Amino acid sequence: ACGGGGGGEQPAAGASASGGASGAAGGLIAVITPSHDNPFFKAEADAAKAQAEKLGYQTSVASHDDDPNKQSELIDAAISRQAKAIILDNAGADASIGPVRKATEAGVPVFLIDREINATGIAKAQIVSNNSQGAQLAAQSFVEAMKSKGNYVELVGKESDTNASVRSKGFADVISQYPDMKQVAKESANWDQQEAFTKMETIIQKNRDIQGVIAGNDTMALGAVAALKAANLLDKVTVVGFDGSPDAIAAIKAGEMHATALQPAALGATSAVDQADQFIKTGKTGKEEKQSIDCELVTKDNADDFGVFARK
Amino acid sequence: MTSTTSTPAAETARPDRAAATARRLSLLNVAFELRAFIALAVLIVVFSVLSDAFLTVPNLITMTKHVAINAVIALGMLLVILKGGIDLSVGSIVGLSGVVAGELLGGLHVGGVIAYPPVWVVIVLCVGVGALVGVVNGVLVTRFNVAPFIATLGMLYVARGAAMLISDGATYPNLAGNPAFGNTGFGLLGSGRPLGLPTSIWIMIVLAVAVVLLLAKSPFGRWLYATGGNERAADLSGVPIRRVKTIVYVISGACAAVAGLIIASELTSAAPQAGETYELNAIAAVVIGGAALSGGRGTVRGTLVGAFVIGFLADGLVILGVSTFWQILIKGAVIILAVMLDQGQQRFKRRGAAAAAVAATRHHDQPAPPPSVAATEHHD
Amino acid sequence: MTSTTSTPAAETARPDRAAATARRLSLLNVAFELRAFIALAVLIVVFSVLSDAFLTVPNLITMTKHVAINAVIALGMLLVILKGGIDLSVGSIVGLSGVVAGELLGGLHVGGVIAYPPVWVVIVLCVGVGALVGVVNGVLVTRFNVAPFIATLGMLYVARGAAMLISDGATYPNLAGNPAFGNTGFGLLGSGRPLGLPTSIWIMIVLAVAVVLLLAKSPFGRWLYATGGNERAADLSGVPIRRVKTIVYVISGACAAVAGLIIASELTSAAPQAGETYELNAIAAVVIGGAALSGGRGTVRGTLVGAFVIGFLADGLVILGVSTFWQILIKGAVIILAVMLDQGQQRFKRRGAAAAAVAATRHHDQPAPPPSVAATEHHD
Amino acid sequence: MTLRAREVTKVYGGTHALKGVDFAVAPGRVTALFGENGAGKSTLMKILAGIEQPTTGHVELDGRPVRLASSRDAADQGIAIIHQELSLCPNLSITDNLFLARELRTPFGAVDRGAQRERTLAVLRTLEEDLDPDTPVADLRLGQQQIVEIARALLQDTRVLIMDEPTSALTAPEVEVLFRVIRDLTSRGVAVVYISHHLDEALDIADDVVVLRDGTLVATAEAAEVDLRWIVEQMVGRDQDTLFPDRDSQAGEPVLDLRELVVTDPANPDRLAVGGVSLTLRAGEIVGVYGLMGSGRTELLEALAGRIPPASGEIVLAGEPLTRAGIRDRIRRGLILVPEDRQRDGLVQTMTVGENLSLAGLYQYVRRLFVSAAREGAAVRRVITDITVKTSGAKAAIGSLSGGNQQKVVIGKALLTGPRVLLLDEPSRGVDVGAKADIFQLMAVQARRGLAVLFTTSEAEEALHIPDRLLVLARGTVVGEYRRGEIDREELMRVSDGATNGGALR
Ligand SMILES: Nc1ncnc2c1ncn2[C@@H]1O[C@H](COP(=O)(O)OP(=O)(O)OP(=O)(O)O)[C@@H](O)[C@H]1O
Ligand SMILES: Nc1ncnc2c1ncn2[C@@H]1O[C@H](COP(=O)(O)OP(=O)(O)OP(=O)(O)O)[C@@H](O)[C@H]1O
Ligand SMILES: O[C@@H]1[C@H](O)[C@H](O)CO[C@H]1O
Ligand SMILES: [Mg+2]
Ligand SMILES: [Mg+2]
Repeated sequence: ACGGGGGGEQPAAGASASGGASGAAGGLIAVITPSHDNPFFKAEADAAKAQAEKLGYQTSVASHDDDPNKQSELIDAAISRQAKAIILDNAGADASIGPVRKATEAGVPVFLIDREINATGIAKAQIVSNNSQGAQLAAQSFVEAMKSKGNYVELVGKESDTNASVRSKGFADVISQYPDMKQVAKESANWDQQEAFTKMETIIQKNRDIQGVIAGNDTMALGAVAALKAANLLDKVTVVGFDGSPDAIAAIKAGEMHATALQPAALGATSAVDQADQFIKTGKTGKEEKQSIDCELVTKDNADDFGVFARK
Repeated sequence: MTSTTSTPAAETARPDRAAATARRLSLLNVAFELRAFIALAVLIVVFSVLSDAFLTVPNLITMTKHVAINAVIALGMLLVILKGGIDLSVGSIVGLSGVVAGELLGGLHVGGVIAYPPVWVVIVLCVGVGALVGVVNGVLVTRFNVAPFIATLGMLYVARGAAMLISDGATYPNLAGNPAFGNTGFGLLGSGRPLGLPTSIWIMIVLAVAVVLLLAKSPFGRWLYATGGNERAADLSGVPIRRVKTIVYVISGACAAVAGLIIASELTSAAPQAGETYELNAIAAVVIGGAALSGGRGTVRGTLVGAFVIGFLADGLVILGVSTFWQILIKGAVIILAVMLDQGQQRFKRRGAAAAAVAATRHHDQPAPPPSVAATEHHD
Repeated sequence: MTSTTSTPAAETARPDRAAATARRLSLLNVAFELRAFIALAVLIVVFSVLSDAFLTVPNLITMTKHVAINAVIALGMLLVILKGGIDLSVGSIVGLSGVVAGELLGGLHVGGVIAYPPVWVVIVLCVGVGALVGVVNGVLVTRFNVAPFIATLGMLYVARGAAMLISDGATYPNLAGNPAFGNTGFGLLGSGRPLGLPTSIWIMIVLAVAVVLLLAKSPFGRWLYATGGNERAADLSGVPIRRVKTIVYVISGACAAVAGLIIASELTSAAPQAGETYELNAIAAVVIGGAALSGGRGTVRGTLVGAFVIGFLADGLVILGVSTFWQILIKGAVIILAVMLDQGQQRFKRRGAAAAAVAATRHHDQPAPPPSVAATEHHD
Repeated sequence: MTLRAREVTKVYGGTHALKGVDFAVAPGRVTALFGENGAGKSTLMKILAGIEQPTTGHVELDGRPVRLASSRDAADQGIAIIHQELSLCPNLSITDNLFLARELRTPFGAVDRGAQRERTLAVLRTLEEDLDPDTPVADLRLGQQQIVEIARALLQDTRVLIMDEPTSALTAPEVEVLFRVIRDLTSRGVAVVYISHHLDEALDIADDVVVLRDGTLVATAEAAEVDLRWIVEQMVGRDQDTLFPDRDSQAGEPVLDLRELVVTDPANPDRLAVGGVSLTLRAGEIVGVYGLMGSGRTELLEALAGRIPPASGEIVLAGEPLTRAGIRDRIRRGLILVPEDRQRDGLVQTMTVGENLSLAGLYQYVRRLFVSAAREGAAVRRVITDITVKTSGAKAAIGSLSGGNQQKVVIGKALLTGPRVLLLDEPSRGVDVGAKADIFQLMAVQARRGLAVLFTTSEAEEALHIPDRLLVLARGTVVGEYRRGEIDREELMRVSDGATNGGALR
């Protein structure tokens, strides 16, 4: 499960894509996601790419680094290349509406994964984890592990991503029912591990009397784990994350994290490609636009059942 | 490095030497811009060969549209660099300008009532905000003698923080306006296509022409080149150098604000973190276009070519399906190579000229060479 | 920045009067040179008043640990800035260094076999990679005459691209090593606490002492100040300026790599995009610490204080629960204010000196200026 | 109109550039202003031209006090100045420079290039200079640039024209043209102030004479009533003969040999700065190199020091070839240069007196990787007393010293490397009388200790009195070589003109 395996992969991808627009294959599918430093997005992109190639498409994989303008340019490029479809994990629920519409109007269907946009009827599909349900699962497990009481910290994701607020709300919906659960700090760490680490270290200084940390995603949860470990607090603190990344699952197995809500990223991406294929061939996806996939709770008890963002 | 105040060395440098250096440079100016053109031509040829999708009119238009955003910022940056400064705050101004547009289009709460300013007012105010950041930059540089790098670095954070605070970190979702409020039309800036070309391209063209006129025709243009070429001389000649310096930051801020408006309009939404690191792209365009970071040298033409090189490179690599990672690396390499090429050229030229000069002594008709020179003939 | 600006007042003013003036001036001088200290003290007092959690030993240690990362980069940056350059590539080197560590700890595929280098080898190699980027920067600047800003801007992209390519954009999740492979212990760099202080603080201290020695005691230090103060004069005095310039980039690259290792070790994971925009923090620390971007002026003490100002500010605002957005804005304002203070100081000094000199003239036993007729006897 | 400075004092940092000076110019007359380097001539002129503000005192125009806050203000009052240091923008054309900040405009507000060009042509014609107005100033040689400076002043509608060393780079015919122009101006009532170190030339054109010494106005007279000798006496304040120490040449073994050294002008590779110079320098000998501006002295010395690579030729130090060695190597082997421009090439302004002094010889004090503060301090203190640097101590900021003492520091730095050959490029430039004498004394002392000294000078008196042997350089070649006393002033002028050797180089 070491991350460095793919070093030689890129040139191959470049070569496969540059083989002329009208290869024997069924055309180009563009996969655009946020930066791959979060394994979630990498898994998503890898799954989409694999599935598309399996179905005979060329692929191009690119990352918009959460810059809406760069996303817009990547979409322009896909349109220029007369892509058959775009699989998109977008750079902002509002900022992505325009570009998605632009692609659609240019005849390139867009299939959204992971994050929704604040508009319907433009994208062909919005396949999103049930973030609210997942958050509630995670929060429930969090509360149980903390025996319904104690001080906890919440690390929130990037403001521009609706998932951040949806999850935060999901956490609150559950936790607020327990009067002895007290939130002592709520900080944004922008989905980022290093930022979560530094912020957590500082929060600990403000208040060492912490029994729980609940984070909007696993990268931040792992940052918190590193900080808690350094402060020798980890064995007293329950950490819960979101995503179900392999790293988080490893941490759960090692007893460093309590739980995470696994989003079946691979499933979402694969299904988006399938629907794109369907649409290309028939003009219909055969599905509703908004589709939600339920998350699964991963704890020490069932950790062995899960692989890379999917049940084994 | 790019401090406004010249270093003691530069100040005391004898004009004759400085002059000769500048002469060498002006000779090379042509070759210079030519090289940026060549780089661009090479890019276009390579990409055209590798992909059918590249050299199509729609794609060229699309790419130019992408170029336009950087070009608009770079034109402002060019002015700042011509005077020997640098403006790191432009990226943040891009974000701030969009946010202000978002806020204004969402309506102003004035004493219980909500007023919806028309789009043109919004645009003017946004550009004004960019200009205002420029004023602060200018004042810091001219009145408080803060080095441009530091002043604009500080403003990079201040303007970004302001954008975040105004928007509370959130994206303004809908800048389309509302017919009922009479504030529709903002989207046209991004999606309009007067005469078949996207508005942003027109903006780039108009701005480029304006800057060309400013530099070539107006007294201000002379003053700016003079200030960048020899600030002390300009000052002694009565050029209002403080005003010149302030104005370039104001224009740069305004240009960045325009770029922010274009982006917001294209996306019909405005994110406060838009424009991060755009300052680097703009600086790169100006420098690839042959401008000197030390000031006094640079052209609109070169800057535009520089922006095209960067933009076409990025888009071309995407079209070829080259991975984002290679794109980053290649971009860095191209920036370095472009500037290295220039240095190589100069060195080559110098060496050639030196050889020629030595050769010339030999063939020069020297009437009665004095004793100690007689042996000059040996040299080849 | 030992006595960079002249205090010429003392020269011509009469001893009694002058002494008093000079003493007053030099007292103020100290106060001003301590301005970064004062800024830090103000921060500490304000935060201590506002939060009980601030002024506790564990919190000070934690904050210092956070400061250490920036301080380590800033110490390298200080050297580059002392020579009058700038290094924009350090942030990317942070990422690259972590990635290389991740790759090496994951094992090297050597002809079908996987070799696991021990941690010390990994560390040496990572620092070597940072130094190598520095060598490239240095060569570009010294051999190809590429402006430092551009050379290191290019390398910012190249190094980041390389980090992305090596890691394929992914994070290395587990740098803990494996006892079976004999490559454990990497985490100690981040989580170890020799003598009760985190390793990174020790690294900062050792590095700071080393740089102090380098600057104050070694010929290299003198060469560096000379090169930054007046490159031409240094050259003519036999200072190997090219070597000096190259070495500072190498040290800067190595320092950034160390910072990258600390971060990776703390997280026991390495992300290729780690360190983005860290160059700006490092530059800010150096400049707040009183260094001049034009070179020749700056101290280790100042740089450390600058790093503490930035770090304590950031952490203190988090402890107070100030929003991220205000944090950004305040940071920019603090950078600008700190440097403005510096300018104010210098202006003040100059004014003071002139005033003292005039006072001295007035009371000097000077022959009345001769009327404009031929009269020459006054002077001896 | 009359322009008058009243009780003007100017203080720079700790330097008193002017001490209560009264000075007036009269319409229709040329006032020549004399004074040694640093006497305060330029400072006084800058105050009259609004560039500097007096620390105390004021400026009067037609009897009324005025505040000239900028050069702009002064220009509006009809006061124009030609600066001693060229102040042109190399990246702009002649026309652009002439009209900088006073552009002619079309009705639309654009720069009226046509009109500017015409007027440029006209003024260049007056100055009998055949130049294309669109040429970038960078492409002009020094003298031509100076003409552009003059033209710029002429273009303004001036009542007072201040010329601070307008002719330092001009040829004799160009000076004649300038004098004609000046006469024409005065005949129309313009007041002219003329400053030049070519004393006879200045006396030639002057109606009135004013002498400054040490920031004080020491004499005024009608030009017709005074002679050169009087002027020099007023300037120097003592008999100039004491400037030059008496000495006997004690030339020993040859130490430095150069053969056929050819150096291209680093700033302009199309031109040879040194066109094949051969020379032998002996221990204990002082050799002077005299030449006009641009004769290639600096390039010769810089090539010797390793600053610029020679195009061809050979340099041998004590029997060993040196041609390929770097500066550092040459210093260690005993050859070092005291550069012409001490601010630009000699001093590190951000360092102390002591640090500057020890910089070039630092390697001698290194013990186990570190510089031994004790050894360094001892050496620095020794040299400060040795060469009488007036300073509060080794820790003083270099900027706190007077120009002459700064120059001594640069020389002291060179001496601390223990050289066998000392090269000095115009060591007396910009230093006051006392320091000048000290410096020549110092050179003599070092030569007596066996050092070979090669120095350049632009001043005929120095060239005639100081060196044991004098080389005259013109356009990069040696046009004459003389022992002391073998040549007089007139002959020197004639030879150094270079006209005699017909312009070997372009
Ligand atoms: N900007 C300045 N800062 C500090 N000192 C200055 C400055 N300008 C002039 N001085 C000092 O003032 C004194 C007078 O200088 P000034 O330039 O007026 O002399 P000058 O008579 O024109 O000499 P020269 O013949 O060399 O041109 C000198 O000691 C000089 O060092
Ligand atoms: N005729 C000329 N054509 C081109 N450049 C010239 C000409 N005359 C002088 N220069 C420039 O001006 C400089 C001359 O300056 P300066 O006279 O101070 O020193 P120099 O030529 O090095 O020799 P010297 O010290 O003998 O005067 C030269 O280096 C050269 O760059
Ligand atoms: O759903 C994704 C993942 O949770 C990721 O960790 C951060 O971005 C969100 O949009
Ligand atoms: Mg003068
Ligand atoms: Mg010279």
